[in-house]
Amino acid sequence: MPAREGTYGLLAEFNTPSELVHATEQARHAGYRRMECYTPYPVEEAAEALHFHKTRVPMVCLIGGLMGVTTAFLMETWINVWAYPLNIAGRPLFSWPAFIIPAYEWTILFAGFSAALGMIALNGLPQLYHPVFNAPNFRNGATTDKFFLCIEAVDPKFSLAETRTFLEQFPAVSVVEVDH
Amino acid sequence: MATKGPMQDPIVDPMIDPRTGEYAVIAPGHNFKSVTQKIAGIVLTSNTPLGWFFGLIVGAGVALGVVIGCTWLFLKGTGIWGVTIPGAWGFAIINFVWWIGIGHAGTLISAILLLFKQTWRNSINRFAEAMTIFAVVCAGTFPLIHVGRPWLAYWLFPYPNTMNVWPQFRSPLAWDVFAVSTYASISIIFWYIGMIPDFGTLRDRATMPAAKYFYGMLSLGWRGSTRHWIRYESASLLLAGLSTPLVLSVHTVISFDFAVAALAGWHTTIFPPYFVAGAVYSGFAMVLTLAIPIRKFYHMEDLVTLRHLDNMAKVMLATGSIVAYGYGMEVFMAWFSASHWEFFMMWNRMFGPMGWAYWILILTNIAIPLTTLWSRKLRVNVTFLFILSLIVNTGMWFERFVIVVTSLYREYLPSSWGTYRATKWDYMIYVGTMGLFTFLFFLFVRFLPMIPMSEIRMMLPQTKVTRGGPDAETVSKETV
Amino acid sequence: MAQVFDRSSNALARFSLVLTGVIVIALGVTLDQLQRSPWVTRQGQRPDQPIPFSHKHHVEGLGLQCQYCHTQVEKAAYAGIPPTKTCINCHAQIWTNAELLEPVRQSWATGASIQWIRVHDLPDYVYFNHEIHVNKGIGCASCHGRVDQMPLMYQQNTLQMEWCLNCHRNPAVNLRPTSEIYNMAWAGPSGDKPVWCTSTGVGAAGSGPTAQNVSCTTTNPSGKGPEVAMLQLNTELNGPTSSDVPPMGITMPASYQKFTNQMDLGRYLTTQYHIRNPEQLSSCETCHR
Amino acid sequence: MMKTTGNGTEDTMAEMKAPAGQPVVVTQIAPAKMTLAEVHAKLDGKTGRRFWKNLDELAETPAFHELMEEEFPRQAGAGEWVDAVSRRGFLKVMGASLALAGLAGCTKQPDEPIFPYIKQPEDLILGKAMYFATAYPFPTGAIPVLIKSDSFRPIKVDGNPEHPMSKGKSDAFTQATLLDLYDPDRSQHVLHRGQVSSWGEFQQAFATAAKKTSGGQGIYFLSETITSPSLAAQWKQVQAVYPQAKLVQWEPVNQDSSRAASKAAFGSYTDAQYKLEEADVILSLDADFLGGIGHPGFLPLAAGYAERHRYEEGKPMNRLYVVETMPTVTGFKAEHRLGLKPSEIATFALALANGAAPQGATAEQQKFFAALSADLKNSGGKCVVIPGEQASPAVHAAAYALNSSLGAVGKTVIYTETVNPMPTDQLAELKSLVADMKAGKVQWLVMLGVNPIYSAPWDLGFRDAFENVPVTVQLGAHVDETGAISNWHINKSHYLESWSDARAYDGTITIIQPMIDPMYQGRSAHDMLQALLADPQQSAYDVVVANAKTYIKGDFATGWRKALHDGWVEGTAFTAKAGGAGKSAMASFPTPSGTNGLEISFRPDPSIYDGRFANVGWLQELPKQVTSLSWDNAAIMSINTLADLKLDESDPVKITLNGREVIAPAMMIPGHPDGVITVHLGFGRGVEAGRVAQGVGFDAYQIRIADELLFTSGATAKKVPGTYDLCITKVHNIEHRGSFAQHDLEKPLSDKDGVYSLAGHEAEERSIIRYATLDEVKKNPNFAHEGGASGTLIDKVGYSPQGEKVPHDNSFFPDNWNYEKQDPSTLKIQNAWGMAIDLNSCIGCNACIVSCYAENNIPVIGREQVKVGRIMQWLRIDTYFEGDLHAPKAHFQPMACQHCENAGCEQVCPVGATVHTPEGLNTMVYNRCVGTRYCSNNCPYKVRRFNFLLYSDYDTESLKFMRNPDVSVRSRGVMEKCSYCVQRIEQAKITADKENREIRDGEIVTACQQACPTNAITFGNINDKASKVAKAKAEERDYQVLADLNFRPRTTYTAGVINPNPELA
Repeated sequence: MPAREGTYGLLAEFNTPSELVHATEQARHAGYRRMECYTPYPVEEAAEALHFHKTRVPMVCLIGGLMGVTTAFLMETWINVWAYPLNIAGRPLFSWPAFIIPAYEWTILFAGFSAALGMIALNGLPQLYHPVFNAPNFRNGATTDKFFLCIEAVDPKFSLAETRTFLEQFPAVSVVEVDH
Repeated sequence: MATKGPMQDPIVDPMIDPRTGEYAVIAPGHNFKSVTQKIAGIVLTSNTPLGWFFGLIVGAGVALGVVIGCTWLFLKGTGIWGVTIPGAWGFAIINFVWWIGIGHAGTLISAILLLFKQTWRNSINRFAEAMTIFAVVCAGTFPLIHVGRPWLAYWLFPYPNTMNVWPQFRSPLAWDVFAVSTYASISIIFWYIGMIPDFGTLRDRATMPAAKYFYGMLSLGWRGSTRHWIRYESASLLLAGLSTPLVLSVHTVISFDFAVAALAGWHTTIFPPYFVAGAVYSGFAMVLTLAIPIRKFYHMEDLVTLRHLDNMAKVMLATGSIVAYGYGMEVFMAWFSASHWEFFMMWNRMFGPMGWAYWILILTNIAIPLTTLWSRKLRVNVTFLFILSLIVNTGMWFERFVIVVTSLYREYLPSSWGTYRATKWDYMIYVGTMGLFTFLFFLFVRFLPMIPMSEIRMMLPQTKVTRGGPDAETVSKETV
Repeated sequence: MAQVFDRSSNALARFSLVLTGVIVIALGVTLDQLQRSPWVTRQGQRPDQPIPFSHKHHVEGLGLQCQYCHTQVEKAAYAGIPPTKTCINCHAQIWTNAELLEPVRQSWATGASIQWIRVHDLPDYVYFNHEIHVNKGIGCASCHGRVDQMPLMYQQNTLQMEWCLNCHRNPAVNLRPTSEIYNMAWAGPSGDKPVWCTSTGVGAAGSGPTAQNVSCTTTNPSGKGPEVAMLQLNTELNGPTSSDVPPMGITMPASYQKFTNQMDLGRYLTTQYHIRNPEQLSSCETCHR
Repeated sequence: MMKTTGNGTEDTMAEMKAPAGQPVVVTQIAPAKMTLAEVHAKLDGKTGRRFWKNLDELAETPAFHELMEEEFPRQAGAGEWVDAVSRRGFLKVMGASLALAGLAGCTKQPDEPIFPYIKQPEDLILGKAMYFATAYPFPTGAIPVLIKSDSFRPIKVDGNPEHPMSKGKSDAFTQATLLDLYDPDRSQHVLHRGQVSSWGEFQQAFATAAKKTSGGQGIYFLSETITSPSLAAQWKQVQAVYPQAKLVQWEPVNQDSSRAASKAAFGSYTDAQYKLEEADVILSLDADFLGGIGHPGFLPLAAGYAERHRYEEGKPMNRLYVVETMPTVTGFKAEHRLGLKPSEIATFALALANGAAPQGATAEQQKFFAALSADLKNSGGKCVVIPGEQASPAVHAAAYALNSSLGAVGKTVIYTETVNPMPTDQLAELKSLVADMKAGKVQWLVMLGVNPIYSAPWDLGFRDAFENVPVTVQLGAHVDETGAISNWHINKSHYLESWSDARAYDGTITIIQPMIDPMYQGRSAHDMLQALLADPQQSAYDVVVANAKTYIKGDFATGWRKALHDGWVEGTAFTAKAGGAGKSAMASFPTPSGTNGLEISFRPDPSIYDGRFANVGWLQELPKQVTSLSWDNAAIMSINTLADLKLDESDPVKITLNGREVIAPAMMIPGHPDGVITVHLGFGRGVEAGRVAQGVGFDAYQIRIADELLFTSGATAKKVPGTYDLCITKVHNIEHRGSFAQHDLEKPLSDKDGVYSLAGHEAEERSIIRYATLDEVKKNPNFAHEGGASGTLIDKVGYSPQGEKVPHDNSFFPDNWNYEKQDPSTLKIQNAWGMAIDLNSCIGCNACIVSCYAENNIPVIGREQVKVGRIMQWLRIDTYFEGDLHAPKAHFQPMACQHCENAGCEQVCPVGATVHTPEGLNTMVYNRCVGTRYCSNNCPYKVRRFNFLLYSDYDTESLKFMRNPDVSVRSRGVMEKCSYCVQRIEQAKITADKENREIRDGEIVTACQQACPTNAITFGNINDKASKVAKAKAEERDYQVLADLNFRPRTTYTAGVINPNPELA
């Protein structure tokens, strides 16, 4: 990833979730799109304010699960019927009732991994370095008790001065410029 | 919170929510900062309590039993145990089933209760999950070492090989491999995913550079972005949804180890539900066994409250009753089936040379808990619950003992009846896994956040979002 | 409160994730290949033998028959290594002073065995039976390779279970007329070099050895009288096989069938030699007891 | 802690010298012990070399061994603690760490060298077994055998099928002589005063000394019973040169009773031969003629008995009565068995001969007596009375008289000259030898294969007399109790290493030829005698050939070759002596007087005989007939006696007799008469006897006196503190009496006193054992599948007790596995292997088990392992006691893998290590097994065996020679089980395939089938309707054990039919 220079965005700190949600809604109203909230726990109202509703995690999970059941069942069938057909206790080669159980387990295994890894991937993690960490107050509060709104510089409407003014109209604890 | 207070004068107890009459799931007066400090402090303190070192060393010392026992086992063979023909399975399988069963409570708390939106689970789910993982580690040891040639145990996995031979998928043991490995993997993933935001908190609160890097890497750069949170919540819910059928299937598959066999006393359709109920029963007993001393030791009575203990005791009462029904059904079916095999098996289980084990089982698993747990006073009596949890754990171990041993040692051909006597190696390895469990658990409470901070924060009244202005936040969110 | 990690750590973290994945896959592939590699199977390795015996010289050069030395290949479960006596038969007269042959003379004089290193070494739990393979139409070269072109003996094939199963599941691929067992250069029938076979009637009623069941020839029997090949015969390379001991009491049957590819011939011989079916041949007890 | 530290050997010697009359503890279960503290004390203050020297010395003391065994219980024998720190142990540690590193799966095989022959022997095809005839000389007559030889190593001993006497059958002892040959503890050198010497030196010393005597004065030979005509001839030659030399024969278990009785009755020593195939009624007077070759003529007697006991419609069945003390397999095969004290047996026999009811008999005995007399008389001479060799002479005399008066002589009994060419009264001779020794007349005592220090009656004082003899020589297979204190010890060659000849039961001379070069240059009795003759260098071969010229008729070269090939010499069988014997001889033997106190009956052990097989692990481990004891002997008594003595099973009991004591573990056996204790001889051996024999059981010889070799009275028995965990391979009957049986819902009053065997009761409840009486089977030939007959409480346990096929529509997979596939080219239906076992013919003699040991490389695992239930035998004989344990019936059932078509074991194996072959074998693939043991759990027959520890001996060189090269030696952690001798099946298939033919019926013979003296086991292709096994399975009486589980076993059992006397019903 090419290192970018300059301003990443403006970071406003709030004390309560309500203030954050309010600010976000207003920013959205004002036409800002490229922005993000940072909270110490999931604040659904913030997501609503950002108009972020759909995630693709369930779809990834479903695909994973289907892959799991198919892989396991086909593997079992192939092994028992074609790879090395053996007479086991007089049972049929294609003993599908018995094959269900490993297939069931692998459905869950694959789906679970897909959900977890899919979430991480969709979130773009791991991302150990992130511009918002450059804000002196971010790490102190974002994972503990403070609520942040960041309007990013890539937003077409973004202008350092105007946006700062816009943010300062809310009772923000601080508004900080964050560099890349 | 002293245990005396609520018993004598529940009305004035500040922990009791006056609206519901129930104990609160979180003590009043906490805010985001205080819960974070309290929980993260345990991990990030440079002042490790001496008791922790003591516990860790005791755990490690006892865990040495596994090391010594397994070394000797690998050198000599399974013959150092008490297993024989006809009793070809003994402690190893009993312990395996017991540990796996214990693990079930963790998943149940974190997954099923999440689906049922039981928010009281939030303060206990992390260490219940940890308990699951460590129990699965202990359990997973046994099938591995219990085979005659452990160095070939990888043959149970389907991998391409020059022999062109594969596992045999009609065997419940092959199913076990899939079930237990899936269970372990999903539990670890679920556990880790749950900890990512907390790792972020720890990273940000740590002062030692090493801790910063350590938790920083584990957090994957978590920054609490709302879009992340939404995906995260979605994944958590999905994992919970997947874990629920998984946890039910795992003990069902374990019960197939017995139910699929042709042995009277094993070959029964009631095993799957009754195994799952038993697993949850013993699992909650183990959570109590762990939670009671830990909340005391780390002064977390206001996060793990009597409400939690009471609820867990209720779950035990419910699952214990299911188990009791299972025992009753076994006896009934032995008579109703009119099968000589079943009849003899049941008779022998009760009155044969190993009848003592059956009666211990009935006493510890049914008689004591199911009579006492009806009383709310006893349910919130911490000392009593602790002792009871130990009794139930013993009882559930005996349940597996009765199933494995008393069905095997006198079965179809009277000429090959035998007996089962465990050896010192059996005991050493069994006790050793308890040490291993303790050891891992002590590591866990010291280095990982044992209560999920982000989820606790969600239970605080401050989370209420009021639209249209910042002033309305004094209205508290409902606290269940 | 500043960044914990450097800017580069993002790339590093992702790279290490990818690397871990690659390593896991690579490890799997390596292990999979390792178990099939000559390091494990010893394919192509020429162990240090007490005498650098050359099959090439003795077979290709001198034209010795396989069975001159390996006398019991058709009769016993083990192929067998010739006794010192066999060497001395000739080397009492020729190369009597060769330094290379000192171990032979030593053995003959002292009565101590020549200690060869086993080249084709199956695990002890594999009960391979040599005689049945030779008697049922598996040629030497099918398993041992072109021994006649090996100056020093080595193992041609993996001798692993999957290799055994390949043939046991589909024996027709490797079956040849018993007359061609010792023919190192046998390449199977083709359009250019067809093979004619006929049932001799000996084994039809379920009696009489496999070796006399079928009579095959590489020259067109309609042209001239067929040359019937017998089991212990000709070592002349690439040439048509001929019989110096015609089978006793076998009348020449009339109808010959022409084969121009190996699979047809294999299927014909499978029936004629009463080769057991793949289900039986790949059943565990065939090789493991 | 009974005694403090001390040197055990010295103590014992001192005690033996103590005056009689004072009770002396001779044998204890727990002798001197040492404590760890004492070890520390002994080593205290010693450092460096002195420490190690002291440790070495200490390590030699028996007390230290005791301690080590206590502290590390499995030090002795094959067990888990063996050599943990030895080289082998170290290698195992290394191996295990490699395994842990996960390398074991892809480690490379080490380079394997090939050692070709210099000159390959003619006829030898490596890997093809060769067979040679020879014979196993046993005191009661030689057993003709056929040896399977792999590259000239004997690997299996079986009966010689061409021999007219044995017809290819064999027994447990003969089978086990193979392990005896390869016994690593065999003596390997000639020893002179404990130093390694040579045969030449001995020969010279002996010959020189002999020449100095006047006509051999002072030279005494003490030999085991001689059955070799050549040895007898050789002795004649010795006597010609040295007329004063003496030969004494002595066996601790001998035939003196029949010798004395026959001398009195016939005027000369006489052997009896019985033709049981002619007899309708058989009476055994304490004769265990179905137990093993301890009874002369076991093989033909068992075959004859079984032939007439086999039920076929229209064929009259025989009826067996047995009067005996110790319950034996013969007793339990009998339709009617009467348990009597040894003293009462003589009274009973004499009464029977005299036709008058015995004095003081109980009503039950009277009834038995009356019915038996009537039955014998009514048989019209088609009856026989067989006296036991361990019964008193009076019993023999009575039997002679009875056989004559019943008209059996000539029909079912013939009297012949003795198998022993020089029959003697062995006890009398031994007494005179001891007298001569005490008197100093004996200069050279040359003992040929005997161990009198161990086995001579203690009251003779043999040991003291031994000290009086200037030169003692022992020819022995082990440096045993006698060899250790003899001046010379000559290592004896095994019969499989030496030339000789011997007479079988019927008198046929059988040539003994060596199968292998003597492994330790051992010598035989022929060499010993030859040392005195003019040509001492003449080999045993020359001796035998020279003597063979006297009995091989016609051209000698041809006759000799034929004799060697066939294994026997035609026309050498005995002919009958004329006439029988009257009652007069009966008078010459006093009836044993009424007894006071307990009687003690001394018996050769059913597994190790008189102690000669004590170091043969197969036999030590073999569960003994009836008792299922392994690695132990016991004071065996009845349930009442046990109660009278206030004992529990496994309690140590002190038996006091004539001032001497032994401490023995008590054991109850159903059907044992009250007031008598049976003890088995041959146990309680010291370290000299070898690694297997050492310390097993108690030594009953210690209380056996010369005048009462067979039984004695006046003993007292008392419980002593402690407990002794008897090693028994099945449930203890005493612990598993019928408390459950009392609660049987369908027969509520059948077991009022709780004295039924629970196991036996359940065996019938579960239709495991099915049988009927002759009357019942006539009424309902299908009794095994329809309820009603005795012992067939079917239709009770489950849903398809007959094992019928599940109806097509009721099955989940009806057309799944077809075992009747047709070969498309030949239209021949495939093979399907199956086995049928005739429970009527099975006599529980254990021959099959030992045969299986040898064929399938089954390891011996030692007492501790057997005791906890890990015995490795693939085949076992299940014994069930039916009814009141005071006088029960018993049923024997050989049980091995049933090769179920719907095998539970296969279904649960996670790695597919046990699978079904197309021909219906349940195959165990050892190299695939990871050892989950699930298969064993799911096997209702519990026939799977697991290598819990490393049981197979990979280290002992001599045992490697013995192994069957066609069967894998199983390592630890691997399941194993009966394979239907798949190596033999595959061999037969390859042979047949090579010849392009089908396998013939009877071409495949399993090892158990081959050994079975009664042809109880049939094996073959069940798809071939003409095969014997298919016919056996087609019988109505054929049934599956546990049929209702629908496992569809390929082994089925033919339900027994008994022929009880209606008067005794």
